[in-house]
Amino acid sequence: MIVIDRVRKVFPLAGAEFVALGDVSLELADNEFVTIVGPSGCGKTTLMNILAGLETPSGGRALVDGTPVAGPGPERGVIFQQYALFPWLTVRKNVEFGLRTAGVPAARRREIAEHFIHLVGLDQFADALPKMLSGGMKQRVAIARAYAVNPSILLMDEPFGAVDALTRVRLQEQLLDTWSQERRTVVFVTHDVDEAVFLANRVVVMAARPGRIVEVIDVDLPYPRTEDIRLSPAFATLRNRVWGAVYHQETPA
Amino acid sequence: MIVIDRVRKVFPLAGAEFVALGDVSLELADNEFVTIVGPSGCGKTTLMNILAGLETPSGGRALVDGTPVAGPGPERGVIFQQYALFPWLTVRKNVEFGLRTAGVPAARRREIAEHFIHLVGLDQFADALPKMLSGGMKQRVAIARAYAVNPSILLMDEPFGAVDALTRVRLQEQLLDTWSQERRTVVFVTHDVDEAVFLANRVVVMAARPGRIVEVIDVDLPYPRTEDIRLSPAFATLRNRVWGAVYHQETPA
Amino acid sequence: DGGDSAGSGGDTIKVNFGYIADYNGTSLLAIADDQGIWDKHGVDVSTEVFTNGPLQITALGAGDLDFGYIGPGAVWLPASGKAKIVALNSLGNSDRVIAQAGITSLAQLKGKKVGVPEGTSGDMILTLALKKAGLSASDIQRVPMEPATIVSAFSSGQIDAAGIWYPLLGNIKKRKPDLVELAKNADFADEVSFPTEFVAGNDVVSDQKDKVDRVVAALREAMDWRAAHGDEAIKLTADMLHQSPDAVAADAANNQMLTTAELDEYTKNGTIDKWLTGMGEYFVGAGKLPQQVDPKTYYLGDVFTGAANK
Amino acid sequence: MTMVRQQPATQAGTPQPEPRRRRTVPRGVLNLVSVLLGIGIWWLLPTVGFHDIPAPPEVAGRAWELTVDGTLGGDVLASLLRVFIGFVLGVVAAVPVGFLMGWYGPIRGLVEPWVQFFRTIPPLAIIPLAIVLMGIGETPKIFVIFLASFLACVIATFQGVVNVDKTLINAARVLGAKDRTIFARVVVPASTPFILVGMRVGLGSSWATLVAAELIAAQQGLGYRMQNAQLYYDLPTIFVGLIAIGVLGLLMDRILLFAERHLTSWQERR
Amino acid sequence: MTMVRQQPATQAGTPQPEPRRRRTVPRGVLNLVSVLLGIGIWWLLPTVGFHDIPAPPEVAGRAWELTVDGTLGGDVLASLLRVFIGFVLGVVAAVPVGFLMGWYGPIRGLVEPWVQFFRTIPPLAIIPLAIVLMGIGETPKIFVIFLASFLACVIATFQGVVNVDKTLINAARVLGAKDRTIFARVVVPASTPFILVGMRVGLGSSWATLVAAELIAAQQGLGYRMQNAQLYYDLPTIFVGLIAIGVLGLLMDRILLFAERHLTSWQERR
Ligand SMILES: Nc1ncnc2c1ncn2[C@@H]1O[C@H](COP(=O)(O)OP(=O)(O)OP(=O)(O)O)[C@@H](O)[C@H]1O
Ligand SMILES: Nc1ncnc2c1ncn2[C@@H]1O[C@H](COP(=O)(O)OP(=O)(O)OP(=O)(O)O)[C@@H](O)[C@H]1O
Ligand SMILES: [Mg+2]
Ligand SMILES: [Mg+2]
Repeated sequence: MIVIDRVRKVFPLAGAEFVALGDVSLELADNEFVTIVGPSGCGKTTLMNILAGLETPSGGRALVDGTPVAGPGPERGVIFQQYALFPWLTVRKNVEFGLRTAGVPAARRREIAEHFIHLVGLDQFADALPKMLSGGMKQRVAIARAYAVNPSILLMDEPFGAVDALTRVRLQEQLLDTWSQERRTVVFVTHDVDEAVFLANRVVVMAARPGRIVEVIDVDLPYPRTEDIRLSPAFATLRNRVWGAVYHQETPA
Repeated sequence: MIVIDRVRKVFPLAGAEFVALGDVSLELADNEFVTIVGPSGCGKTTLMNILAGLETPSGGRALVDGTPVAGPGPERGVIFQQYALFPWLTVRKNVEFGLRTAGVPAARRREIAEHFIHLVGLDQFADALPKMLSGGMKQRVAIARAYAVNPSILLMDEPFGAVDALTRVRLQEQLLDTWSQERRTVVFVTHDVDEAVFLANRVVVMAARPGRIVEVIDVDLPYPRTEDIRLSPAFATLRNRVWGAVYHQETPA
Repeated sequence: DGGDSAGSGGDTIKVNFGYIADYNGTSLLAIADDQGIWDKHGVDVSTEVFTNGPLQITALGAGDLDFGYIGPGAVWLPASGKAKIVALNSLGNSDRVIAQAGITSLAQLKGKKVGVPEGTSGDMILTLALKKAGLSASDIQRVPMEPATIVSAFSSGQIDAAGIWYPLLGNIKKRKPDLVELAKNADFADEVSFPTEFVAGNDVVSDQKDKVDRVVAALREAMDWRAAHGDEAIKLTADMLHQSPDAVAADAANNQMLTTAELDEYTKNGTIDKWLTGMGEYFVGAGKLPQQVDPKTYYLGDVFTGAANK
Repeated sequence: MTMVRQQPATQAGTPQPEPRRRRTVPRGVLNLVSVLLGIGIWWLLPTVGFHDIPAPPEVAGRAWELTVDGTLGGDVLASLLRVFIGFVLGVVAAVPVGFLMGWYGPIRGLVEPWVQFFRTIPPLAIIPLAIVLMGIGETPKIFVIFLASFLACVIATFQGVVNVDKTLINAARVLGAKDRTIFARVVVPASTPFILVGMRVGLGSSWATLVAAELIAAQQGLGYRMQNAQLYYDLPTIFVGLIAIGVLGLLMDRILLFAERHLTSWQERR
Repeated sequence: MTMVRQQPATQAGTPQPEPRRRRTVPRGVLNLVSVLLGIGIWWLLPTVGFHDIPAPPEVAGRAWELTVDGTLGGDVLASLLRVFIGFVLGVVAAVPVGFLMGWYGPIRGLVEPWVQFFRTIPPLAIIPLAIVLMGIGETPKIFVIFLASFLACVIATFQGVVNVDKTLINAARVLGAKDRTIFARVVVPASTPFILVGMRVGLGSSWATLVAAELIAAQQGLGYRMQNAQLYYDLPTIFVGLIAIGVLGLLMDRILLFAERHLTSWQERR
């Protein structure tokens, strides 16, 4: 269980203070799949970083299973908005990185890495360096790397932003598959309202200036989510509700 | 007029050769708006780089107005897939960079920069450094920077990929607005099929392994493109045609 | 560590001996080694080459060397108690005050740029020469320089005069054959001599008398051999230094090698004390010694002459 | 052990962390502690067998004498001037040369062997040549110091230029920038961290070369004073010189760091 | 002027360019040209007034003599060994120390003043102290060289650590890496370019310090040979020494560069 309790985050900006997050509160049950949508700059990444333990709140606190987040840990996997691959390691070694720190023996490591590299469709590039990959391919390596350590909480910051629509659909389905098989908590940031609804138990809608949660929308569609569900009227209704919540805010700037 | 004449691009990969582009040919009339769609890793960025003069083809040639591309130039503006902001310059200075190299006087420079910073909704962050911006905000700075030099050819590599849906729509409309007023040639890579159809005169559909053009689809919808057009059956037809062209290829991997 | 592995009697004693790679500093060591003199006196000498005296004094103090060799410029170090002189070796005759052509007397050095390798015998002879000409140190522009630097500076006309010595002076002469020698060691024979000497560490002298005796005896024997075999001594030294015999011969020609007979005589009749006192005076004047020191406290004349019977 | 690094942040250039410093002791205090510790050890040395080493009070006394009679002030001024001029000239020359080497292959091919060659040559060996070429005034002294700082800095700058993110250079080029602009407005800022390494190392070398430089006919200066003192085995004066050089070097280094912090505030640093 | 840099590429880490080299002359040839040019200038020097400088044939002759009688070989071996050991020890010590300084604030606070202080102290001044502390064997010689390479390298490593992209460190931390792993598997590879600068500069300093190191009762070695030759103003031998040092330094630098190219092939370099 994740508890976000009146979390504030203030950055100094041009001499003044910029409130990136103003008293955000949210509770996530174990094994929930929550998506976060909101306009650019509303604090989504900041919130993810606080949950990951990479940033400390200026006020309030974030608790995971009752203990305050004090730093990052392998039980909370993170997919960064900008991939953060290790440029000196091949795709395979990147994916194996977390397994090595966890002390997984070499043979097993390789096996796991193969599996996830295949999952994201990069078999042919297993021994390529990041500099040889396209934008979308890099993003997929980052996904495989985070999946490989099998974290119980997965924090994903626009993970499918740079891949094409078909790959995206495939990745969505894979993610839901694994999630339903080995239950874990997923927090998933996206700009795509359809994606947000399609994946989530709940959609968290944020707004900017100050960064805050304006609405939390329950998605009571059944799993597994199929193409049929995507085309259903219930989906359309939810989709429109989320859209409305995001974009019929007073627009900033 | 841009002529891409049997352009090939081969990279060494794991001892063998990887054909990123295999004999791609295409002609773009002046003032055309062409969008490129295709699966991740099919060579879109590589093609853009060749047009920009940042990469040389392994075979064939790229001509702009009859002369082979020999290097980059300010008449061909580029928005990079990964932004490439100068981290030591503020948003304003980033936007002014191209104007300075063009020798625009300071006052005029500032005026132009203000205008484009406003256009992408970053007024409040004009004096912020890139490290203080969110992913979507950085992408918008890159857009403003490319617009500011007013290039006659604009090469945009997934320029709206990191911004939220509403901002995206606004940016699309702005882009079409300026394009119709001051005509220029635009080459625009996107993963979003809707976006590809909504913006383009022609949609170029690429496929991977080897990177190639599989279809070029004319979009004979009138400009200005409005929300009505987006909802029209003609749009839906085109959209489905593009989707089909992209995704009913034999899928790689 | 110092060679305190010494037994007495027939055991061989290990000795660490520092030297400088010129004829003065090397010849005796080369001879003793070649002629088996070390072995004869039951010492196993390993030689360590140094480029100057003060570093050897440091090493003596640290116990890394037992003996060393110093030139006249460093005599103030034993005088101030850092080491003991166990034997004199030669009298330097190679120092000169030189000037560019056109300068004909010491008095004309007034206001001129004069290169000085500070703390060396070149410095000494210049100081003495100036004193003789009635000039003070501030009457000239003293330009402190490394010895080798003086060669290039003088040759290229950057300085007007210098206190310098052979063999370096030989190199200058090749380029400036018309240079003038304004003063030489012999000019000050009755005031100051320029002896080179062998020194021993204070601890060695106080704790390992046997070692000192053997080494001094060996040096004496080598001195006698050197006196008797001038050319061969030069050849042996040249071999040890990997130098051409010509260069070493030129070096040797500018120095007066002392014999044991002379040294015993000079020790007895006080000549050596007089030399050392003269130098002490100079050093006091130059500010290196706070006050005059009695040579008896640092020159072990008894040990030197006493070793004759061993 | 308190970790400063704990203050974590986020992706390449997204939010900047508010420091989560659990730092209990400020840096300055630690520096002071460290210096005091060092003096303590020094004080102990003579008592544990290193009788040659003068104790701090003796050195302080000598420093006082030298200060009162004006020698130290003159020496400091003379040396500081030489090092400053030589160092600054070295840096100013190294940055463009390093850039040219990193940028234009032929220049690199022509210049690099010589830079590498001269780097390995001890300043002492250059002095006779410097005297022949430049006389015995200030020029050769400053030249030797210049060389030391230049050679350290040029390699660092070169490496910095080679390591500049190509993306940024491409971004500048598509915005119409030509080589000169790219140099001044992209390469120099982007390689500041490298240039700074070069400057810091070069500053050290400059001071370390001072003694050699002042072998060239110096009338005053800390290096000259130390050398002179060495002849006289005057260890307290040598220590005064060493400490003066150390302190001056440290001060200049702090100024460099201060300047750097302002020049590279755009970086996300730890 | 042909520009090697012309070979442009693309975004941070996307396609790697196939070089668009209009390079007509390969690097090696340019190096050779440059060296020949240098020798030519050297040959001219004695004829335009620098009569002191021995001409190349004279130096070559001396080099031949020294080679034949085995002196040069022995000297080269002795010096190479000293420099190699001192240099390697210096680098090996500098990398972890630089890391600790960059990573743990308190260590930085404690160590930095001393690193800076010792950097400014000329090796010549350290020698008496080294003799007192370590005698006159190989230890003090290697120590002086060690110090030179350590001090250059530690600053570079430190700066490298401070400049490592925070994103990568964060990525490692969320993958469960602790400080030790982060050091070995993120910080070291990421700061390789900086460490390399330190190593190259340190290598130069090591050789440049050799002459000073071999003041300490060396029986052979290039620095010793040069010093000795100075007593007789034997310039050909001095030049043989200088050139030998220069060439050895250059060779070691090439080896370094070669190693580096393999270690940092992951980088997009220009
Ligand atoms: N170091 C900083 N200094 C000042 N402002 C900052 C800093 N870091 C982040 N911000 C601000 O905090 C706000 C939230 O940033 P964040 O990255 O969380 O946005 P986001 O919701 O992830 O946006 P996007 O969808 O564009 O990625 C932004 O307005 C950003 O400018
Ligand atoms: N330096 C390189 N070495 C080997 N292969 C490379 C290199 N650079 C690019 N490639 C390959 O070329 C192909 C095309 O890359 P490109 O970046 O053009 O793809 P893209 O269409 O832009 O993909 P995306 O939509 O993911 O950005 C990819 O498969 C990539 O792996
Ligand atoms: Mg974000
Ligand atoms: Mg791409």
